[in-house]
Amino acid sequence: MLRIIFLLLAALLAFAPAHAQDADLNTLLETHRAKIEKPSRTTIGPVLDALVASQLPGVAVFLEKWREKELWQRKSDGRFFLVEKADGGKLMLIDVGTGEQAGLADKADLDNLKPNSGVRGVIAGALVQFQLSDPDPERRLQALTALERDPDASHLGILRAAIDSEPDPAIKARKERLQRLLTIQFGSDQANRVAAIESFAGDPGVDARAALNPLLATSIKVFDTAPEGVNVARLLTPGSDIEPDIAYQLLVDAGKARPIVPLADRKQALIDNIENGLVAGIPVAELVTQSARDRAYLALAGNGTVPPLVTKEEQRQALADHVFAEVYAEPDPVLTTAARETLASISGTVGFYQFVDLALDGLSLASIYFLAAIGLAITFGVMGVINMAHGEFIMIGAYTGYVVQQFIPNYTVSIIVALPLAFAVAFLAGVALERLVIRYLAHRPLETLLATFGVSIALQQVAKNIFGTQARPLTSPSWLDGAWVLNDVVSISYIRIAIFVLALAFLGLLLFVLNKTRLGLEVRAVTQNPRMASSMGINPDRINMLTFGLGSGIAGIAGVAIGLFAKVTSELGSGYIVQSFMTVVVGGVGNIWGTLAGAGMIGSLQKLIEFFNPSNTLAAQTYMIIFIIIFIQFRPKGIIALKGRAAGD
Amino acid sequence: MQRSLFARQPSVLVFIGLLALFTIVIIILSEGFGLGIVSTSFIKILGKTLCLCLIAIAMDLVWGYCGILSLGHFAFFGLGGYMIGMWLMYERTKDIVIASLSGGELPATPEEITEAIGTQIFGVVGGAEIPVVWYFADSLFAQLLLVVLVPGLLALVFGWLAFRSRVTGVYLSILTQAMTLALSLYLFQNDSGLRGNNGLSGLQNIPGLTEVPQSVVSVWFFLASAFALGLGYLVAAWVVSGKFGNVIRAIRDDEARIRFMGYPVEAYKLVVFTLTAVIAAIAGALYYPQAGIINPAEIAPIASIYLAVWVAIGGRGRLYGAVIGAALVSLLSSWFTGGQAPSIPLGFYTIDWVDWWQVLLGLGFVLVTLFAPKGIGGLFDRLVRKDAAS
Amino acid sequence: MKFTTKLRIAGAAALFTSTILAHSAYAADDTIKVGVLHSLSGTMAISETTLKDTVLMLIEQQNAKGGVLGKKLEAVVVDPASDWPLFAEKARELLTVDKVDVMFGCWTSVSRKSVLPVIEELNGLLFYPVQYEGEESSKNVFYTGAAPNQQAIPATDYFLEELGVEKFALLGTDYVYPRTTNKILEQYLKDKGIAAEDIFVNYTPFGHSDWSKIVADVVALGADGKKVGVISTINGDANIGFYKELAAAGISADDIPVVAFSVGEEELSGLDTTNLVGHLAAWNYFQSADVPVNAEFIKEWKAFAGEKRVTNDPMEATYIGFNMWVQAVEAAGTTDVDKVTEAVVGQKVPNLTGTMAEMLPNHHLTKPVLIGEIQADGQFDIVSQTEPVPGDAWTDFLPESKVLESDWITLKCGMYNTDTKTCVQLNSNY
Amino acid sequence: MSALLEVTSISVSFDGFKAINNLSFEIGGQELRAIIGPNGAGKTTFMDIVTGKTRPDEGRVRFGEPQLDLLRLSESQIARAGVGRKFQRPTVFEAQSVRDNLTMALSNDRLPFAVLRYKPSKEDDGRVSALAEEIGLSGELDRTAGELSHGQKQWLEIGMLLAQDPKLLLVDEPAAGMTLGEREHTTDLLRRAAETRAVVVVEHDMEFVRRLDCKVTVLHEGSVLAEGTLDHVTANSDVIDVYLGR
Repeated sequence: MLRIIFLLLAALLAFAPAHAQDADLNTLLETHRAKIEKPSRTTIGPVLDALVASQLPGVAVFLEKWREKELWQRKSDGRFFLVEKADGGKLMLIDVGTGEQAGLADKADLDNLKPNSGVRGVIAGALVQFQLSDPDPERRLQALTALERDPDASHLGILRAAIDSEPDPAIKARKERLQRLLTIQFGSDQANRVAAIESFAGDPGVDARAALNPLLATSIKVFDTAPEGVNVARLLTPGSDIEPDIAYQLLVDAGKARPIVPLADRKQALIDNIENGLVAGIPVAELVTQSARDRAYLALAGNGTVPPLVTKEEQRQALADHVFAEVYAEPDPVLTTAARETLASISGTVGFYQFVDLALDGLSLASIYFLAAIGLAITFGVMGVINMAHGEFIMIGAYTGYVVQQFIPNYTVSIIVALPLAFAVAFLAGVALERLVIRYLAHRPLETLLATFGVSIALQQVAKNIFGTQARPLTSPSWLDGAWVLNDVVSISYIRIAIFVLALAFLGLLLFVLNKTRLGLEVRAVTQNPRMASSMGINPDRINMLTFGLGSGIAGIAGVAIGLFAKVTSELGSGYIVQSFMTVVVGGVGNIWGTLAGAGMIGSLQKLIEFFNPSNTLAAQTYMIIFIIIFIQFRPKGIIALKGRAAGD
Repeated sequence: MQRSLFARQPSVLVFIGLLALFTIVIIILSEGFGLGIVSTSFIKILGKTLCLCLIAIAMDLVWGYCGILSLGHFAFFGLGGYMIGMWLMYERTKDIVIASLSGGELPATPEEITEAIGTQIFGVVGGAEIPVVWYFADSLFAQLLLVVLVPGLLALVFGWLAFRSRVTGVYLSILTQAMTLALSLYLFQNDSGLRGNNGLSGLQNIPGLTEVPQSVVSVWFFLASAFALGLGYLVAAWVVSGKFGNVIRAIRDDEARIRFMGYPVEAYKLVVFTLTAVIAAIAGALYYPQAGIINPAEIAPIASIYLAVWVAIGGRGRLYGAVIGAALVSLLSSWFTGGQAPSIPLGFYTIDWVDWWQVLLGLGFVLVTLFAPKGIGGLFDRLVRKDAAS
Repeated sequence: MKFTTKLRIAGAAALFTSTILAHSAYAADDTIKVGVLHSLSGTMAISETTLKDTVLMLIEQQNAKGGVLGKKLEAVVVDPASDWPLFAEKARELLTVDKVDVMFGCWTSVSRKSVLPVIEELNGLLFYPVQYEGEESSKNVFYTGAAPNQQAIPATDYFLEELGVEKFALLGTDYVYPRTTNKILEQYLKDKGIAAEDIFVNYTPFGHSDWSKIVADVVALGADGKKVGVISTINGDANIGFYKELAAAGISADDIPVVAFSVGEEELSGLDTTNLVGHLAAWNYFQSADVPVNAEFIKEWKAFAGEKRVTNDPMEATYIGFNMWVQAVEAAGTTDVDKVTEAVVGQKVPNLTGTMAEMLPNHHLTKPVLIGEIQADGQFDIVSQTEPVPGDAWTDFLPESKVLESDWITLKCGMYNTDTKTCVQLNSNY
Repeated sequence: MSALLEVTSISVSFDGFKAINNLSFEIGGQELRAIIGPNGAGKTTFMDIVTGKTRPDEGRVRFGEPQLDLLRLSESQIARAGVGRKFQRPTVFEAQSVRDNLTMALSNDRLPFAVLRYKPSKEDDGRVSALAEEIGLSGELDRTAGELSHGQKQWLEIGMLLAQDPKLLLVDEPAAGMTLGEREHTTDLLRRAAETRAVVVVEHDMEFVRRLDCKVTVLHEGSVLAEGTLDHVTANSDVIDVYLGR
């Protein structure tokens, strides 16, 4: 019925827009005032129907403003207005019906009406008919989005009517796709619907599955004989397809079998039948085991005071006497078959894309681990030094980014400034640490570990004292907002892509520095044989200092990257330190490719485990670490180990 | 040339004597004893500190003597706590449940009791079933055995894997750290059956002794901790003073050399690792009933790093060094977090110790490693030697 | 062995003992001592430091008004350092050494469970200001934060009725509050006719930062054509990564609304909210509540802590708890814990959202439930506000808790089984 | 007499570099043998293989009577079977006393639990004194090993090897860094040791080898180039080529 009205309305809109009406919108609103003041998704429908049906000129504008939380109400008389900013902090009232100015008012005299998002969704649904053929493409898109979110059978006709006149090809394609989706759900013609269903074969869109899946909704039903006249998905055998207990409960619910007396009821029955400290002649004190209680209950049942128990045999017989089947809610088998086949083809596509998405996630995580660990790998590999304060260098980088954003409000510029600055700050911090502490602990790697741990807790607390304990915002420029979307399954945020690119850049840069520059040559010389290197005129102290600064500087840059996609707190670094160690150790020490391999393995493996155990990320991390411990058994020197005697102990 | 342990390790007698004196003095001054000069909360702090000293001795044995920088001994400490905690919690709850069910009209069946215990213990964390790992929880004897067995077995298996593949030095440290992280992450899960993040709580209430005031219970545990520490010190001193001690120090100094002398280095490491894990577990089993709660955060890798730092500050390779380090750092932490340290106003800025003590602690670690590589124990040795010379 | 060494050790021991003696000897009578048991270092410092500041501000204000019972209030601040056993140790110290008359403190459930046995043994008094999972009632604790029926259940109702959500993703950090809340919600949703397969549950570790996979999983839930909503019990700064990923994935609140129980003004100040506009939070208080008493409170807070600071729900709970305690002490005319605990029940103080909070016999408050939509400026638009709801210590949506009742006035029991008509235990469960 | 150590066609390579190439070698029960060869000839790798530090890619290593397959044993098992090894750098345990160093080396049960229960017996004390006598460190027994001079450390190490009572002794450059007098002492020690066991000395120093006066094996590029008396091998033209360069 409603649908027909809407169709009529749509026709009216198409052929005779803007009927002149005598009634005033304000009057109409007045009659619905209570519901407009405190709207709810469940009660607003009739109000909207009335507004739309009134065909008054201001309705579309009113609905739009209402949805955008720009509707105001005068406290004194409850009248609704739109407003504009006026001089002196006052608001200029605008009449909703005529669009004319209606005097100034104080903000305190007005209430801003803010419908919740559920109501806004319903309003958007009501707006569809006004907007679907609006000259402004922005409005048309809004209407389509509203339709996609909450489609209604009544919309199908309006939508079909709005396709041909659509000038924009992209919007037209979207309208057509939506039309097919609505046809699947609300279409009346079997052939049309089947065609629409089949047109989505291999389409990974969530909306396509969302339209198809409801067709295949089933419920389990009980039949006395083989089911007829219903669309059966499959027959169920108790014991293999369905738990016997559940099946029996279905029978009980259908009134086809006697209910089983639950344990609690049996206990209550015993309590109710206590007489002089005896239950059916058994002293209460003896009822300390379940079997004793069962005996007492059976005795009571024998007297007929309580309902007898259902025996296993009786249950078995009841199950054997009935047929259980999964039945489609959709009666038409042609539709369900088409939907099932289309979904099967979709699930293949989706499976492939899910794998792609997982690979992207793994790659992204790997690049983050790589960035976090590579600085550590350099210092560890070249100097054999375990720097527990590495995480705090990451933190320093992130806070540098935050501080820069306090001075440079433009996010793009601030990131461009922050990256080299974070490198510089962390570089200096690293050099300071090397000069002041690590140099004096040469050849005592375990003690370096402890000293740098001391530095780590001191730095963390200092950061807390300076920046406070709250997380600080580090905001990415708006061009990094959002995600690269291939389809509804595969997408990855631009930030992650940027981090990936950054990681690649650093890989390239480091390879260049280590393999093509004088510094790299000297670093490699010091790594392989410090005594020989120093006899050749290389100053190992200088090299160590520079290497340590380089490693720390990269950690600083990693800090900016991590801060952009996660959070900036004083504990930011400590969350990555153990992971970074494992990346370095798994990959193999003293080798950039090794770190890359380690990060790649840990990142992708973690995602893989998460994939198999989606409801428990914590377990995934545990298994990951156990895997690493076992992996080290087989490759104690990591994936890519330095070979030969030099690598020996 | 057979000399007694005390002749070989003169510090043992001094240590045991001082410990006994300290224990007796504290007990006499305690609230539980009647004098009430030392508060129950301070007795508990002291008792816990003694347990920390015991695990520090284990750490010194494995790191200071055998050269294995394990960043995982708090995992064994925590496991010990969990094992005893299960019994404490189960029995306490059982008492409550039985008392509560006895008010019912029918006497409770064993199933009902078990079910009620399950709801009571796990209801808090969204469960009701008693997990399999609690199988022995109602037997004190079994759980005491598990205090030793579970951490011992974990150490044995982990150590066997790690030592067999010749993982040494910092690699081993990182691997032990990974083990600790894995264990704490595992326990953080609710599905671990040990109440996830909530851990086991109310452990200070000893089942069957609910009428005994905490002031007395705390003294008992203090005494037990002191006894365990004394015993642990004795065992450790015995282990390190003989040929075995020479061999493990040789392993620390030159692993390859001692291997070519025919010593199965891996077996020695395994023995030391497992032995110290067991000592750590016993320390934990005494610690957590005094702390009252154990949860996975206790096992987090950072705790084990702190342990290494205590030993480093106290002085590696000296058993009393470990004790000094653990006692000093943990008592200092306790003092600083207690809010009693006065703030220092500088006019333009007020130094609040709550904000700055960790900075101080961290820098303290750095200074000790830089300027006193042998720790406080090393300074101590120097003093003693000077005395001897004069 | 050298004699001098022994002397040195003995000297050190003596020095040590003397400090203990000095310490335990001091106790003043002219002030009322208020213990503040909030972590100032470690992971929880992020949230708890604010509450310490709140208590200090309230004490300062109260002292300016002349104190309580003619005595000045004196704050004893300790730092349990986010270390749960340390909470028990510090609580014992506060009660026995510093001899405080009341404590304000704890944030996480585990810290509360750590403290419970100590304050019950020593008959202390604690005001706990954070929303929690319920299933507890202690004689010595007043719970001024929300119980699940004052936050989670109304928010779920809002999802069901106002937003028409048909499929639920319950995302939480893996600890007791999300676990218990989700267990209650699962049962509640099933009672409301939501099928088990339409409830997706995921737990992540504390401080989790890699959310891409989970966000993708949530999006995929929409594949069977039902409207999906997320109920988030994600804790602390893990939220930041989650919301950033949500924003990046372009999930608008109109597609998949997210309602959070642990995200307030404080957490939002750590990120840019322009892409999160419209997502929801359920609390009993928002800074944006437009009532004079709140405006006054915000003004005082900014003057005390700094212009950039925001207020949040646990601060309001602290405010209510503090005022209730002051009123109760004045009503009882003493700081004696037994008398004060009796006097607190039934106290009414104005909350900051324009209604009154009343302490119930089960030591929980009546609180209105507010639902707010995130705005671009990091504040919340209040889209729904209920009448004050009485807090329920034991949820009615789990069979084993349904039969339990807490009433410290008439039943004098926090865990009373209405089936067997017995008090299960006088102490709380920890 | 069958050989004590029988190495049959072993090969090993590192990163494609053949350190040992199809090497076969034999030594009898009581024999002193010197192995010489230029740098990279595979001398150290050969010792690594025999002592179990390095696994060869192919080949067999048999030792003792009944024959043991050394390739199946770990380093410590090989050492316990009777192969002693002295490293190039003197490696004694500097933090421990000379007595402790020697006691550790005594051929007692080396498994952890036995060592834990170990109590020094009269016999062992006697052995330690005798060994100290032999290596000329009687007066230094209670000094810390780190305080000894370089030569003394070398002797202590040899003493420790003798204490192990090995059937085969592998000695890597024992004379490096020694004074003339010390060298003579060392030569005596080795020759005396070879009276009761097999001793293999790897040495650069021709003078020292000459003084040992024993059969010499020359290694080159991982295989045996020549074998015989020193005079015999130094007369060999291949050896001259290798040593003087081509």
